[in-house]
Amino acid sequence: MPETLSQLLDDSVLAMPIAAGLIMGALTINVLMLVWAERKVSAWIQRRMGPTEVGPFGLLQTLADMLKLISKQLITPSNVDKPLFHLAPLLAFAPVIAAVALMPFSKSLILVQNDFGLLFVFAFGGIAVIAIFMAGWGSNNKYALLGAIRSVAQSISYEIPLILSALSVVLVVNAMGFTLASGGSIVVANGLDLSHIVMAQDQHGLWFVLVQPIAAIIYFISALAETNRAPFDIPEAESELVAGFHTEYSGMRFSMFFFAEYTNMLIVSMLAVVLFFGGWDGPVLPGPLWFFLKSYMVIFVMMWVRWTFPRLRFDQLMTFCWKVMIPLSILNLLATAFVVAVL
Amino acid sequence: MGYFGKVLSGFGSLLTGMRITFSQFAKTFFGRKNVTLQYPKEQPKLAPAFRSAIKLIRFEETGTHDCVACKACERICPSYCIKLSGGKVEGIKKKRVAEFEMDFSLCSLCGLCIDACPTDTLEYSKVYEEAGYNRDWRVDLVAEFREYEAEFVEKQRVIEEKAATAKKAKAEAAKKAKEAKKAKEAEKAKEAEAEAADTAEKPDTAEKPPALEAKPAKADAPAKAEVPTAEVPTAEAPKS
Amino acid sequence: MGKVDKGDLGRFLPLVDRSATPVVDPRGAEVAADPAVVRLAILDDLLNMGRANSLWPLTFGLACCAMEMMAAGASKYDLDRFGAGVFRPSARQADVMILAGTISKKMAPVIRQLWDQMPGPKWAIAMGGCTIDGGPFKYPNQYAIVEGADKIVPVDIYIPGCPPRPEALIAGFLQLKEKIKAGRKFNR
Amino acid sequence: MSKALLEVLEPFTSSSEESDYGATGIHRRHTTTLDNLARVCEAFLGAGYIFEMLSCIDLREKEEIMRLCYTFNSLETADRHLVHADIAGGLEAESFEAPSISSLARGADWQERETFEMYGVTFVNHPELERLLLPEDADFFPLRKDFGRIEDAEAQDD
Amino acid sequence: MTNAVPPEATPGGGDGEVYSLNMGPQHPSMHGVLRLLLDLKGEEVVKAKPVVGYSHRAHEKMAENRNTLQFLPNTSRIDYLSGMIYNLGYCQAIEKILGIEVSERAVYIRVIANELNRISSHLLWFGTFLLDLGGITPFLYSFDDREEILDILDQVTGSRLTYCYGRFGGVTMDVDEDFLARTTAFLARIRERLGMYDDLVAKNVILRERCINVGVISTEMAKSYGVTGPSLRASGVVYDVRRAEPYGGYEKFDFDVPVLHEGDTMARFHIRISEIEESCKIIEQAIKGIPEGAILPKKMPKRFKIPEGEYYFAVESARGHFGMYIVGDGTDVPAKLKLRTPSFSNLSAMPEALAGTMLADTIAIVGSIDVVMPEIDR
Repeated sequence: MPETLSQLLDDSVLAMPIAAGLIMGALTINVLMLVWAERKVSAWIQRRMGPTEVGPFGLLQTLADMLKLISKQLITPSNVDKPLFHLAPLLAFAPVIAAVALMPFSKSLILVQNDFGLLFVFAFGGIAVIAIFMAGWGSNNKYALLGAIRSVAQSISYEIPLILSALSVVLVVNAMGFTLASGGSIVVANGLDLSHIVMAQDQHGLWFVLVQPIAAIIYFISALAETNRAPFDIPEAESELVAGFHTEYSGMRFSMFFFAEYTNMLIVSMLAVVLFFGGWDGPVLPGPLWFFLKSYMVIFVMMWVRWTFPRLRFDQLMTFCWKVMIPLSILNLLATAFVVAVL
Repeated sequence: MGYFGKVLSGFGSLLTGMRITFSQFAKTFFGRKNVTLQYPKEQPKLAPAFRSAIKLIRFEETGTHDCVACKACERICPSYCIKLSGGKVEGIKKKRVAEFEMDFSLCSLCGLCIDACPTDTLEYSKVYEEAGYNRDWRVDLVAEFREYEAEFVEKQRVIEEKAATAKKAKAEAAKKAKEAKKAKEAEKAKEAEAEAADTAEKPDTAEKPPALEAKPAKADAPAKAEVPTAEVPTAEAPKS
Repeated sequence: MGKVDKGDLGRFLPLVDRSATPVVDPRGAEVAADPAVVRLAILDDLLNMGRANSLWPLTFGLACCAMEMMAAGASKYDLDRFGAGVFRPSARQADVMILAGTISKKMAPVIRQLWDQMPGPKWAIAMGGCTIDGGPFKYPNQYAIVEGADKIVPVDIYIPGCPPRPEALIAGFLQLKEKIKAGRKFNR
Repeated sequence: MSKALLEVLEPFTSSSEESDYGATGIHRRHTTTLDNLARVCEAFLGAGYIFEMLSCIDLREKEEIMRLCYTFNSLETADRHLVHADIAGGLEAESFEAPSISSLARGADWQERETFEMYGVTFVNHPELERLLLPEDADFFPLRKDFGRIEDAEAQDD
Repeated sequence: MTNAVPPEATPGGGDGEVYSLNMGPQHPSMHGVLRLLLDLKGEEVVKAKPVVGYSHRAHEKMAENRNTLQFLPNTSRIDYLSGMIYNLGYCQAIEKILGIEVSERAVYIRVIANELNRISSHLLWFGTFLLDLGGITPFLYSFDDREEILDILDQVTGSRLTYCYGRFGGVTMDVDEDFLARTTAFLARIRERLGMYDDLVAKNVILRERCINVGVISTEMAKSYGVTGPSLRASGVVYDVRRAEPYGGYEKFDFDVPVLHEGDTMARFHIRISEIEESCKIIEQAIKGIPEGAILPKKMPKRFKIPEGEYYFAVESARGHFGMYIVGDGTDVPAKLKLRTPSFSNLSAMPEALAGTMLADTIAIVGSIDVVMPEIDR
């Protein structure tokens, strides 16, 4: 079994705090870059220039935003449900970090080696919904409440196609099995283990996006809905609900939601890379670099989709999920199961 | 098939949308060509007709403006943003404006004052990037002309005197010409009698009536009183 | 009569000598014209640097100047180059309130309420003649509009014009950045 | 101008005369009394005309009346009829009543609210006769001739 | 975001099911300062009550305090998106009343300027309509095209938005070859861009879902409320003031009035896009046929006295039938100037059109009506 980073640190007590610090640092830099990338990509798509004044190519723009948000006055509106209002940003922010710990950046570089990592990631994804609902309900603002109700309905209904499409990949992995480089023996692959999934693709040199194209598309679309992005950004629909569930949040609390949204986007694209685009395996470059490059490509596609499409209406969102996505993903799962059973 | 057809055609339309945005993205990112005018670095190319606050025109001949403080613009301005005062200047007949203040924060750039100005001395300035901490945007139009004012009055006085002397001279010339004409007529009259006297002896030389001497064309219309500059001899170039 | 056209874009020759007016920071810190007077701590400089470079305006157009504000945010005059392109709809996340357009008497309490809802260090830009002192709609006995935005909110930057060009709004933003950095010019 | 419309209109309008469209932009002008107003409006709407505009002229000084002006226009061929209805009442009369035609032409609903707010003409059985443009606490009628004149302000200044 | 609404201002509500939501005067898609008091049951709008007046600037009172010439700057600020149409419309009204002759060249220049202004207004509507539906990029593309029009008009009028280009009897500045060349180049560019917008937006399945049979305005309802302009033509009535009461030389150009019968948001969308095409056709004919000549009569009277009597003059603005009802009393100050603005009637049809729709549709429908607030509040 690949030694995890913690074994490298010979199980000293400091392992967990260091790992947490590493993740926080990496994520913060990632979010800074992602926000800058979003503004630059949107600028390039719209034939303009995006931030250029701050830092060499406007690279320090998000740093300036963060500095400003830190020093903003934290307003707590008067008749607000205080515990919910204050807890919501933290709850939105915390599970997101935990999910990153499970990601297999390379064969050996994995923070928490877990047999059913996939399940964990989906579980942490679910917590974010609670946070959004607390934020919406807590800030005693009709727009926020509407946004919260919408986000709960959307996240719950889009988790089903998400998980079903991931399941079809798990089925394929369990069927294929793979030989461990060292042991040489056929190991019963545990589809839920993220590193096993990537190893399966690595061994057979076959990315699952080719094996399961429909699952990949369904996964991508429901991932967009999970992270409240673009055609599905109904919870914080700018043109209808002013600013959706984070209408009443100012300063650092708002930036935590911002942080959570972009890290969610990162996790979902990392998972897509693990499930469909062969994790760390790539010809020349080292594992983690491939992993990040691929996830940034997925994030670019998410941004590209955001700046192209108008927003779906709420009931259309629901009908699209229940009438198109779920039947399609169930069909795909049955087809995979049938093919796997036959082989 | 209708169901899947609809889903597929819908998906197709999404893809065309993405193709278009990517082509725009490629034009900007790879083609290095965006539509942004980087304002602080590049100044915009303003049209000649661009309208900003009004200002007094500096004419070449006189080197200064030509406002006679007739308050036509103050009366016509719909937003009451022009306040000017001025009038007679000792030494010259022409009226001059002393104070011309215009509040640019009230001005709606309609241009009625420019049409109403009898001496066409107002025009739009080309100032477009004004921003400041202060609430007071009154613009003093006469500020740039103050130091030329004394010199202009001096030159104007000289011109008017010359014009006055020229008029006096012409008046005398006209008087002399009249006397000369009278004198000539008087001689002609005498010759006529003399001829009449000797024609009395030989009647055959038909008397040729003296060619009616063309009445000296009266000097052109008396110079218009109020704009003497029209007939001013070319003043030397103003040291602007 | 040929006219002498100096051709320079030039600046107004103001009746009131504006350069001498001290930059009065409504938040109490008397920042004299030359920045050397007040010695700000490094952290304050850094925070001001961050604030100056990420001014998020509130989406809040009143009338004609709002069209020029949208044009400033659009591709050709791209306000996002200065980090100010993120137009936040909710007052809680905005730093600058751009008052673009005529303020009617019915709108005044709403503007005051929005101003109070905005958090922390906040600034106001009065764009266009109507927000400076009534503009083309000011006449004696006018019953409908509030003549001047500083009757409602403490205004930091005044931009005259009817409507001012998007470049004037960008010039206003640059001037606001100078004010926030208290006139200190970092190596630009 | 369809002849049928004119016959229908005949009994309700006290006077109706031709007007040269080239100069005034109005084909025909009618005057009617307040209680015939509803029937005149029904006649026009019945003939396929639309209710175009309601305005009010403050003639309280000159002729002791407040004149309501309605225009109806046909969408197929340009045919604009101007209908006058006068409400008696001089400078000191404090209320002016007029029947509301918002039940017939829905477009009149807002125009009547605006006329009420600007001139003080209250429209009887109007669904919700409230202020439209002015702030809620405004208690003056701005477009009346005696309100907000420039000379009053200048009189106060100097 | 002013959701702290004084209780008495929100009608209904309180019986648990229906609650009232205040889409305040400051709202990203309320086109300036419109305020909608919505009674919602869940997401469905039970009753919508627009509250207007937040940008009431007393244009009509100012008209009674100024002489006819001094009212010129106000005209382009009533509806700043079709400022040129209003400004030149007011000039044409006074010329018709006083019988002032306008030279042929000035008529052609006015037609070109009007149609360019109409295209720029439709482009801005296209951008903000897409913004209301959540698509941000088309807003910036259409603004990019619109900037080109603003530069062309800026070259002749000197201002970008609130023009004061018209004078009684003509226009202030003449048009040169460069202006005509740039306009022709712009026509070619906008036609190619319309193709791109069609692919990017009109064929997009999400937009079609959001717009098809949403907010249907029937013909009777439109006629009863006095809705005019593209919204009326989308409900099946062929009424365009340029065709019904020809003014300012429009009878010289042949253009057809696009009409659709569905009356929903998608129909209004297609009507405006095809109107851009019609305006391009008019501009082309005008550029081809523009004669030489003066643009302003030599001698202008000092004061423009309006003779005794009542006059009505209508023009077709980008939003519909804009009528000026002028009552003259012999002096040069009009006794009464009523501005019959199209958005006023168009918006008055909203309470009936919005009842029973979803919250997201409310935004789409109000966006499709193309409302400009100062035009309503005057």
